[in-house]
Amino acid sequence: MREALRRVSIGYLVLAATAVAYLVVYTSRLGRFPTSFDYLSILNTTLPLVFVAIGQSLVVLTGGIDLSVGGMVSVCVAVTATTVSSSVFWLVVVLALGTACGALNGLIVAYGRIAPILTTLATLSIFTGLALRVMPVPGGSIPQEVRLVLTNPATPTGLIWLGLAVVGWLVLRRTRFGMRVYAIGSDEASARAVGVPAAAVKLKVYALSGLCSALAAVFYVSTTTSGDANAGNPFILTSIASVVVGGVAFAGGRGSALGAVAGAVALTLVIDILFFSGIDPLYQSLFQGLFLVVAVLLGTVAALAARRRRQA
Amino acid sequence: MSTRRVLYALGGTVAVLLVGAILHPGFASWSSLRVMLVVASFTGFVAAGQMLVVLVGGIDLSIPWVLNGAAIVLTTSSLGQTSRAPLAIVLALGVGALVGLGNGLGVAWLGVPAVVMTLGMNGVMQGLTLGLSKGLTCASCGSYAPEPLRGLFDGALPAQLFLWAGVGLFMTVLLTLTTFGRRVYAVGVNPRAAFLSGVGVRGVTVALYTLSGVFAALAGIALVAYGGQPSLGLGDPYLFESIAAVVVGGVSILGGRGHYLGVIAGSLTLVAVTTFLQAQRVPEYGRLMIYGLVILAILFAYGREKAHD
Amino acid sequence: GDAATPAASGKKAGKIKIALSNSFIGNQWRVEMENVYKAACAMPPYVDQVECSVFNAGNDVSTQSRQISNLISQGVDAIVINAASTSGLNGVVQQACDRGIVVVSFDNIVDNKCGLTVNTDQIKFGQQLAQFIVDELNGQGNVIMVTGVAGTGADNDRNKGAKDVFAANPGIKVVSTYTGMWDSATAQRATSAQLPNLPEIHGVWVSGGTDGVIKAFVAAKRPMPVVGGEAENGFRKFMAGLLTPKVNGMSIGQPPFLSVISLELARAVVKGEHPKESITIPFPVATSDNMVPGETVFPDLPDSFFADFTDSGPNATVILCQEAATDGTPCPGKTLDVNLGTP
Amino acid sequence: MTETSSMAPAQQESGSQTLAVRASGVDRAFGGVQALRDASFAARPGEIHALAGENGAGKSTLIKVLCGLIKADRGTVEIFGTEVSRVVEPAARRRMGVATAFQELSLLPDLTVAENLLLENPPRGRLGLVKRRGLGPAAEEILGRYGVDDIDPRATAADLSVAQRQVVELVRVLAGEPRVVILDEPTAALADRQVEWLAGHMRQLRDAGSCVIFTSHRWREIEALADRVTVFRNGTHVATRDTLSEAEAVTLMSGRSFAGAYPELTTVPQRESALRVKGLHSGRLHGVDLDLRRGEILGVGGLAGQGQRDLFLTLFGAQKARQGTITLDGKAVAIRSTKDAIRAGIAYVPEDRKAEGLFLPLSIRDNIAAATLSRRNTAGFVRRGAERTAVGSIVDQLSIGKGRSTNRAVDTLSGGNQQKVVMARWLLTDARILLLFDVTRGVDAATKHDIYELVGKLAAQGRAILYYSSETEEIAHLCHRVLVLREGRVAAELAGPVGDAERIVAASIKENHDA
Ligand SMILES: Nc1ncnc2c1ncn2[C@@H]1O[C@H](COP(=O)(O)OP(=O)(O)OP(=O)(O)O)[C@@H](O)[C@H]1O
Ligand SMILES: Nc1ncnc2c1ncn2[C@@H]1O[C@H](COP(=O)(O)OP(=O)(O)OP(=O)(O)O)[C@@H](O)[C@H]1O
Ligand SMILES: [Mg+2]
Ligand SMILES: [Mg+2]
Repeated sequence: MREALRRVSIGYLVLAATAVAYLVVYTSRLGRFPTSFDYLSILNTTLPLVFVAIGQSLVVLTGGIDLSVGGMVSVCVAVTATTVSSSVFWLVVVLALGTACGALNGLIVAYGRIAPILTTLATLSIFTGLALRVMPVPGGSIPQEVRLVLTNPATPTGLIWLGLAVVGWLVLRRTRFGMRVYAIGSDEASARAVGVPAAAVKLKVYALSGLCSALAAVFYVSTTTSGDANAGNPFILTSIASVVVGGVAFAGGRGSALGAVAGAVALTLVIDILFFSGIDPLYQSLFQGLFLVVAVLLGTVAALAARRRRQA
Repeated sequence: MSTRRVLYALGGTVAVLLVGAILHPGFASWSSLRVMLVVASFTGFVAAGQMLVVLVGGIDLSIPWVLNGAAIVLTTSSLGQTSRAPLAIVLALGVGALVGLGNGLGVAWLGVPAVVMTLGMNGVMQGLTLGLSKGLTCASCGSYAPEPLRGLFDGALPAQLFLWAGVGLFMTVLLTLTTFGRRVYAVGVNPRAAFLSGVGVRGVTVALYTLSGVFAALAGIALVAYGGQPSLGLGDPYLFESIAAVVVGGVSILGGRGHYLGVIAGSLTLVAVTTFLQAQRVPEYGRLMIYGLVILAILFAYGREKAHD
Repeated sequence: GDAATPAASGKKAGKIKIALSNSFIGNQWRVEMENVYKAACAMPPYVDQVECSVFNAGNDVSTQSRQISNLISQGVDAIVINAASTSGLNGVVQQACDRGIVVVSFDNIVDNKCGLTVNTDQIKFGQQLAQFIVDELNGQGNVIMVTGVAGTGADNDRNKGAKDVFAANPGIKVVSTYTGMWDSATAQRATSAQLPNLPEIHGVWVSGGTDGVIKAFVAAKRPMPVVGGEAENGFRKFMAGLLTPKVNGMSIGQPPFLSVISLELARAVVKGEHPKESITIPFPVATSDNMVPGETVFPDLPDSFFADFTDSGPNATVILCQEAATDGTPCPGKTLDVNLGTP
Repeated sequence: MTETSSMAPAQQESGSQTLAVRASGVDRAFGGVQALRDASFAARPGEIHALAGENGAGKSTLIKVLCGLIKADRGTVEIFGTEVSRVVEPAARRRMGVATAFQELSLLPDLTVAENLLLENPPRGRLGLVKRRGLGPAAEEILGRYGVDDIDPRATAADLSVAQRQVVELVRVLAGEPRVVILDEPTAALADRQVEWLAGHMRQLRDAGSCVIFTSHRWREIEALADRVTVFRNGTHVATRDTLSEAEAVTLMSGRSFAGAYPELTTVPQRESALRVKGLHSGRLHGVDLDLRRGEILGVGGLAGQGQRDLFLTLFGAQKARQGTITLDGKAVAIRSTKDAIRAGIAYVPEDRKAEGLFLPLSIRDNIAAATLSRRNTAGFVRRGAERTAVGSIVDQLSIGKGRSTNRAVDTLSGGNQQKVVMARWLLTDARILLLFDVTRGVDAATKHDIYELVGKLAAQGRAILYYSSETEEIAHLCHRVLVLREGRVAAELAGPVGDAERIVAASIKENHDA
């Protein structure tokens, strides 16, 4: 676990480094420190990615991957934006819908024995189609009250939700379910052999990922105030990037959702850093690509160094 | 074991074509089939590279912009002149190889997970392509792909199909008859054991990623030849499609198992499904959903992992 | 917390600050749109009055809203937006409006009513092209529709306009509808694959990727139908007879210079020279009979190039040179006149 | 309990007191391999029941069926009289009191020892949440209860030695105080001292009324421990006895009679040195010198984890040396990769054949040819004819797979045959120096004997062999000379054949009795 702690701390390190870089470029550009406006808007725009990244990290911890988060977010965004203005009760339906989509993935992966990347590649297409069916044109809305509670642009209500997400993870980590997630990711066959009900746990993990996507969708609609059937697409790769930057091992079993949260925030800050450093927009993706590789490389090097130190 | 999966993949293609022919007469006619084969060949090229890296448990997410970059290099360096075509082709393939090499080195030597390395590389290539070309696919030129290249698609039996057959032959020979092929499967099945048997695991990995870059570039060249000129975003459709073709073709995503023949079948199946759904005038949302369901059905038919027991 | 709103603290007496926030740069149209924007900024009167900046967001709503937030922090006077999602930026745009920043969106516009828009009538786009096809075919014939990216407003509107027209003409049979994703290569592949299964086609309606559709017909050696499509230079080369066969068609484009008009609108509103009103501009329309090399078609530019980067004719909204679109460099010795029409 | 019978136990004991475990008529196939056919087995509470049989006899498969890891194709399984055949879920069996230590260990590599031990029953705090701070102390307490004090509960399982992992695995199983304990080759990776430790706990459980089932290929362990023995052959029950002599057992297991454990050491090493190592530092090695002569079998003894593995891996180029020189046939060489080593004529046969040796889904031929591909390479192509000939002859020589096609996937072979496949790969290299690392681990008596003879033959051919085994007895009998490693250094050198394993053990622990 100390090994895991060390790996996780890479995500925090990257976050710290990007935060410092952000402060430096911001102040050197504008001649003052960021204001509460900046912090709030960072917080609110990151929230959807934070939730998707938490869900993605759970799946990656079991050694899987969830490409369908894009589709699940899209469906849930479509449903949220079209229904919630009529009754807030629909929020519950949205969360249930996301969970159900995730559970479908889980069923196929755990009981259908189809590799996660393939399952979710197929369901991505299905969920995206569903989103288009629900919402052929962008639009919809969300009640102002919901917005004020979830992502208030004037007060940091977002912190409460972020805090709840963190606490949720810490609690989960301290359940037997949480331990089993790591066990499966570490070695599924062995985990089964020592009595971990692997299929049931995976089902739950994918369902949780769906729930996280639904939460992300709700926050997305809340920040943007309306919906779009293609809203989820960018989350596929950004959530994977967050998880990776956050130090979760792709093979599973190592890392933490908190790392992924740190990774998500760091990725958001990178956008701001590139913005304020005045990089030619044509080259922007170059730097984002480099950031990804370098961040992970640092993680690998640090892990290697840790291993060396321990063996010596 | 994996030869059986190739048969399943071929069976899947035949089944899709049969269903199509029954519901939509003329769907499986030669003229229709020929076009589908041509369209599938692009996926087939890209999937060749994707398959190679999947065989060693990797994945290549850099395909879209490697393809696009190579396509742009082809037109900007050939300027449409036949005499410069060979040089341009070499340059375009060289770009693919170089990026693939970068991916391979990152994965094999630096230990960066394949997903990250290639995802990052995709961004790097996108930035470089846009930045260096200033977004113009062919800097202030109206030139087309050189004439010989455009001829790839002429005739009743287009040369492109022979090119694809050539790729198929190359892949099959490479993987089944050469010592390199043996090493690939060994690395894919058990890298530690391969290393302890004196297989240069890193070298093999680097070579495979390099080849994947080359195949992406080849697809870029073919697409430019097909459309005459490149456009930005040319490669975007081929990322998920190449992965889908590989698995529908019966290659195990866990590595070590699969043959290119299956991937050919997989590419054709995907194109046939899309074509069929569009011919049936299924709306876009329905098309996406059915496409996903078909892939799932195929996976259930022969893409399942071994039971844990 | 800083008491002063960022917008107020950022305001200076001299130049006004106008930023372009573009959702992504992955296609030719966006490149041209940015280029003409940059060119305009380098030409009088903008070069003296406006401090321009350009940002791209990788087609990701949250990236774009981060950038707009940062622009708010920077204290710009106006933001010109081509949005990653018509709905996705409503929240942050509201925040900009609340701080007195002028927001002008174009092409993929922002829903939020507090911002201004410069746009074209997409329903009319679909109608006009469809009507052209109907007229050329004398209301009789088989037509295919090649649509754009599903789930976007523009695609929906264009299709709706076209469908209405086709439906009103019982002699017209829409025999196939499929997506070309507004991409020539995709449109070409999809059309190639469909053609063997289709009867003779008399008319083609294309939302985007027109040259690809035509190339597919050529490759299949099918008789060339009447084509109503976008403003790709490749399409126009066919229309002008620069490529064979000569195509009878109508080309309407979403003009890249929308960005320049938006720039002008933003400038004029900030300066108080123009009321805070959205504007709709007419589409530049070209038909096979009025092709002029160097003006509506460019033999030396790529097929994927959008040939409507400049308006033409006596009532032109704005006239730009080729370098502006290809390199983003200013047109030689010229003050840029943008005609916003009479409010 | 005196009756002896070769009747199927299920019939034999029906109606008697409740059985702890009973399987009858069990079939189970893997692909084309029929691992169990009409197999029966029964064990009572309060006994230690050994399950014996050659490699591939179906012992592990039966155990997996018993503990609910895999499904039987046919047949019934009862636990304390309750039919459980339908529920295939180890967790469900655990709740019935069945705990199993598997042959291929089932520790979770990324979890700590503490987490591994307490995964299914962690200490809870308020709200029923796991007390993560309590994990370490709780695990320490459990390990302490079993007298294990050399394993840090906070260490990650992947960082433990094989023996340590085995111990943790065993503690995990024992600590649940299960009513049925199944141990599949628990001693394969244990040193003698640890075997004693395990035996004590097995007896304790038995005396407390639990049913203890175990498998082993070491007859003396079965003899010492088991109250009853069941013999399997070819997936079927052959006999269950209270007492059984080794000779009888071997006859029952292999269907042929078979005598003598270790072949005589008839060869004499040559004079020339094949491999000389000076001041080698690597991993846990802190300055090892050795001189291996041609035709010599040099044993490497010592307690587990004294750097033996580091020595072998470093000599084979799979691990970097910090310091030291290696001389081959009098010439100093630098071995930086496994490729270098192979080119220099060194071969390494690993202990863990599944993880380090085999390409399970690939054919026997591909597996055997893997290290010599470049020898049959023309312009990049495999010379398939030559390959078939070369593989064919070595397969015949080692009698692998009973003459069936070499196109069969290796995972259809029994463990012993799989081990021979790995040996065959290295014999094809014509290596002059063979590094044999615990190659008889988990290999049945007959195959072991084959391997001993093979080792002798190889030495007679003039090859130099460095030999490590977790069974000290083997080293004592097979080797011309034995180096005893302690704390990364050569602590003693004994002339062989040592004969008495106790001498090696004594040299291993001299001066430092709790090492
Ligand atoms: N997962 C599997 N897939 C294919 N074949 C298998 C599998 N597991 C076991 N077998 C085969 O079933 C037969 C019985 O194997 P099992 O492991 O039960 O033997 P065993 O008696 O435990 O042998 P050992 O003493 O070597 O452990 C062997 O031929 C083996 O190769
Ligand atoms: N498996 C373990 N064995 C022994 N001690 C442990 C173990 N896990 C945690 N501890 C100790 O308990 C304390 C609390 O650990 P903590 O709850 O932070 O675990 P963690 O691994 O960081 O969880 P997370 O993955 O959620 O970040 C630490 O000081 C650590 O030393
Ligand atoms: Mg922690
Ligand atoms: Mg066994």
